[in-house]
Amino acid sequence: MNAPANIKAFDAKAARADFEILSRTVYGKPLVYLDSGASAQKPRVVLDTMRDFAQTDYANVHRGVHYLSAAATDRYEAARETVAKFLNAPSVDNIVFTKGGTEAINLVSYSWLAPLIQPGDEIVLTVMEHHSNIVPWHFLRERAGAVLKWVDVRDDGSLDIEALDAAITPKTKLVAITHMSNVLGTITPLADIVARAHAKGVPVLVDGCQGAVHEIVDVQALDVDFYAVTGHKLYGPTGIGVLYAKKAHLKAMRPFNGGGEMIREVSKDRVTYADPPARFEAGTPPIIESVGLAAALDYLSGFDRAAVTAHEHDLLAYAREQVRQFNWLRVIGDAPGKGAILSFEADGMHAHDLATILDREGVAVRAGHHCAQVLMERFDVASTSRASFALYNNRADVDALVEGLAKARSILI
Amino acid sequence: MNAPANIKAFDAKAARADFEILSRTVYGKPLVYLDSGASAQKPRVVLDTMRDFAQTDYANVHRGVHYLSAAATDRYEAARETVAKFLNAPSVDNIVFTKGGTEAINLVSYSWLAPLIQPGDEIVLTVMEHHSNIVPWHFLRERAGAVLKWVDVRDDGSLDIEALDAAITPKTKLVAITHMSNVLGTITPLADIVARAHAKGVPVLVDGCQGAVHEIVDVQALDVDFYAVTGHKLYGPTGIGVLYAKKAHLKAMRPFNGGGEMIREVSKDRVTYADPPARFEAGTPPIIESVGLAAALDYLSGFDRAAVTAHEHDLLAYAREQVRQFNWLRVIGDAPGKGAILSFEADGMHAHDLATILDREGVAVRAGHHCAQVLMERFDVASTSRASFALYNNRADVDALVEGLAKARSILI
Amino acid sequence: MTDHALRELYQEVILDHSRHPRHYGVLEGANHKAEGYNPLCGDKVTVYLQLDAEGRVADIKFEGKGCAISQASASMMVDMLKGRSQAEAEKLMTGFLHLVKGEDASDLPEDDRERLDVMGGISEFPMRVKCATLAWHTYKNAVEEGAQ
Amino acid sequence: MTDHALRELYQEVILDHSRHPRHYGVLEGANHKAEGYNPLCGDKVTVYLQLDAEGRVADIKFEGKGCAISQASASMMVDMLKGRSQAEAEKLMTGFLHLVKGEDASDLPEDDRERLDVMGGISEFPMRVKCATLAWHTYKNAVEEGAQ
Ligand SMILES: Cc1ncc(COP(=O)(O)O)c(C=O)c1O
Ligand SMILES: Cc1ncc(COP(=O)(O)O)c(C=O)c1O
Repeated sequence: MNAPANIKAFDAKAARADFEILSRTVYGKPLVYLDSGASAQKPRVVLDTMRDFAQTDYANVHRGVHYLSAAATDRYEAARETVAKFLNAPSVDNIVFTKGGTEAINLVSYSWLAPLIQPGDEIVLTVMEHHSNIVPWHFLRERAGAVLKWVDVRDDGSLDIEALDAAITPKTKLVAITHMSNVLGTITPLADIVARAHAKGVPVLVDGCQGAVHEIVDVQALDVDFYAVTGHKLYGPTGIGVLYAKKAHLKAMRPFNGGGEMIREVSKDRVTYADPPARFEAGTPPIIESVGLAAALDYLSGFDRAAVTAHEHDLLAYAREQVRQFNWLRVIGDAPGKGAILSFEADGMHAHDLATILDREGVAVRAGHHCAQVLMERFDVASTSRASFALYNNRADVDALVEGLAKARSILI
Repeated sequence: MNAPANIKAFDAKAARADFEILSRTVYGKPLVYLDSGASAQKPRVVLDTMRDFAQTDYANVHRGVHYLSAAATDRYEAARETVAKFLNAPSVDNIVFTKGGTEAINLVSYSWLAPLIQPGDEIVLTVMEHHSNIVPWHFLRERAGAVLKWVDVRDDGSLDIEALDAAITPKTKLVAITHMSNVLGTITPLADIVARAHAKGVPVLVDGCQGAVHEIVDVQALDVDFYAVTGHKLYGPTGIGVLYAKKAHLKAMRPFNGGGEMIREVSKDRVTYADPPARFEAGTPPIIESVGLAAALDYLSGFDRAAVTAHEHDLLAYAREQVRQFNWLRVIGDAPGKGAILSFEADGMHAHDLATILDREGVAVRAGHHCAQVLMERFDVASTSRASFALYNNRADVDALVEGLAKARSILI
Repeated sequence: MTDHALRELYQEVILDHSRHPRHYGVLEGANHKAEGYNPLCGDKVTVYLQLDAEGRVADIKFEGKGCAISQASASMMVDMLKGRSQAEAEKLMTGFLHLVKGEDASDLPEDDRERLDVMGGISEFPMRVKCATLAWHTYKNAVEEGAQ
Repeated sequence: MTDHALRELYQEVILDHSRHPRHYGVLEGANHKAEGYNPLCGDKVTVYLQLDAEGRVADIKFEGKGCAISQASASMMVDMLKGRSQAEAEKLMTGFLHLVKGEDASDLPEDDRERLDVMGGISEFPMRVKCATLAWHTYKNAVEEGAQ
């Protein structure tokens, strides 16, 4: 859809070789990296591009007349264009660079919603949100009297869309929902959610930090109002994220950080602000990171995305099937069509102990609450173990996980 | 003072060779980069370190039990230690990583001052501040009725400290002042300023975005309350900055961005926050950038800093002397002891046209208001041209500048 | 070669316009007006227009300060727009925008092309194109949204 | 070797303590109390203390949930602290902290060292040291700031 003209067929084995770190060992065992949900590894082309840029065309962006400044500005703005295409945004002016997904959501909270909120106004969110899509709204509760309305998920982790619909009232100012749960893997039916919310005149903010990695995103087709993305999970660098927003919202938003680049004129007793997106990009932006993010998106978009998704789903299905043999293991999150994340609990084995044992086998999984304590409460667990799959994983990784689980059992029980 | 045990003598020629980009040409002419005040170039070791880290030890930080997560966390926290040493902070807990210098100042504004401010409360700042140390305070004027009190500079660009003292009243909540002006090069007498402000019970925030590059900073000796630093001017990567703050202030500050890592516990109707500095580092931080920043600080601290400063001062003095031959050129900022920045205006030549002509000679200077419009107004100019010097510049760079100026004159007049 | 491009950019006609801008100042009786701002250099320009009943540019003046390119471009613009119909002005502007971007401007009338030709050198300086187009965009704003 | 370290970490004594923690539950009549929290794993522990007039640990219990390491460490701690004077407890804690970090713990009384020895395997797992020390830090908090 938005992909470059020459899409490569996806060759998982070849792709894996693009990631230098995956050939390393830990404790003498080959690294089996199943923590891409926390952060993805970076292909060589991303690191090369950042370094080449820094060594040939680097300077601060905007307002410089000299060659390097123009070259760097071109690269920075070209990155904005790449992001706009990746999300199918109508224009580059819909794209604000932030320092990460978390800041993208906070930007909406501080600049769009905070000035609107009245005590008693409601924000609808789900119990499977990441803390990054919870705490900014808690701030509005604490500071401005907003009311948080929580929508439950079903026991299989799927969204109860009727419950969501019912939660939207005339007092609702925003629906804030994840595209893909970082614990359950659940993919939410965004088009349907947006249609229902819009029918009641309520805008929708989507936390796309996981979703944009695993799904093809078309913000226009989905008609979402806000879509937040983080770079480092998308095979890109740390220190950068993106907020997509509709132009009318961006125009209505007041500035967030104040500083250089976001102003029009500053005097002793007056300040006027630049138009969006510059208004929200105070100070020197993540210039080198923008170039790295563009390289990462080009890398990802260079593949047949459907084939990447199919590959990840195959790994998930294979893993799901394998762990059925363990009657002491309970998978949390089995929603239809879910993305490639497998969370589970094991009888008598704390996630932490499990992760330590897996780690010594070279297998990196995540153990804990995954910044989703409300969801932990919903499933009545203190923590879970989580294996998350990326385009570079393979069935051998799953096998290593499964063997590690059996071994952990033998040690701990 | 805080420097590593083995300090190298500073060899400017050898140092220059550490910066790959400086051997490139533009328009067939050798690059003469005199825009380090906007952003410094990065030595090879910074780029190498970032890349090596990403290819060997990268994962998300904190809360992971696996090897890479621990390795990355160690590097991230070691970077905090490096920064603490660089500023001579009493502890790593005084160091908050931000996305840049601008965000560091905004953090103080949003989290420390905003909750305290009452209509009519005053913030004292100088006319030579960068917009990043102006606009956050304008926000408090617009949103909370704060009053901005402006301290003038003398015609030579030096601070009028008596005027500053006089501007501090019982209504003053903060003195916000630059360590080094990015236009005038003026270095402010911080210890004296802090003593006077503290004598009246007023905390001092220092914008150290330029100062930390050219001066040795000892936040304890200076007794400043807040000190803001940006990475990319310090030979480090973009996307990272630092706020140093005294512990009592950090403890009193409410959260800024909400999200992962900055919480203690989150439930549906309640949220508690982590202790500083984590409280102010919501979401995935600039991990790779922190490692790059540490490499940059190690690089800089590896030299005899006094020799670096002497080298930069020599370049400034040489340039200052050279341009005296141009009776059509007016230098703005001649304060005693100023840092290595030369701003000027040229009769009948707009800074922009000048910069274009210099650019074609390979000479990169900055033209414009330098995010300091209040200062432009003070000196009654619309814009200036600015040459700023870094450790890698040499006298040949100055010669190229001077020749370029003569040429511009011949073309434009 | 570099020198050639620079001399072409800052040729005498341009410098002359920038030093002695034509029709500079406030236009009394203007019925359209707009301000333009170039954040890149802090340049500002105000265009005052008097459009007659058919929309013809009965009179036009500008005010502002900025670099040689933006001043010269504004001065030449007012010089050339005076007396034009909206259709002619539109065509002139389109042609000008093509010219400074180094694109084909051959649909400009011969006469206009010859006069504007001195601005063609800007196409070699992409960072300065905005300086050259500031006055024109401000003119357009004055026509479309600047009724007083 | 890896296996050896793991088996050492999760040896039977530890697993037994974690499965059947000693002195688990609320201590009625406690005059000191503190809660500890390990953000790394979400583990929590509450330590209840009854200090007598001289500060001796007359009684002690704990409650909480967490990983095998933190549970076992808490269980062993209460087991060993009961009846100790503050000076003895202090010494025990210091020795324990040394032990789990792989540092010299030879100033611990022979007896104590032998009992604590099973926790020594943790020094091979730096990311888990916090799990092992949680209960001890909480105990210290209870003594110093937890008077009820
Ligand atoms: C669903 C979800 N939302 C938001 C975030 C926050 O992203 P970041 O930490 O990069 O700001 C994450 C990742 O941690 C996530 O998984
Ligand atoms: C004096 C001063 N303060 C603040 C800043 C802002 O730094 P940054 O743009 O990296 O946030 C700069 C640089 O632009 C500066 O020179």
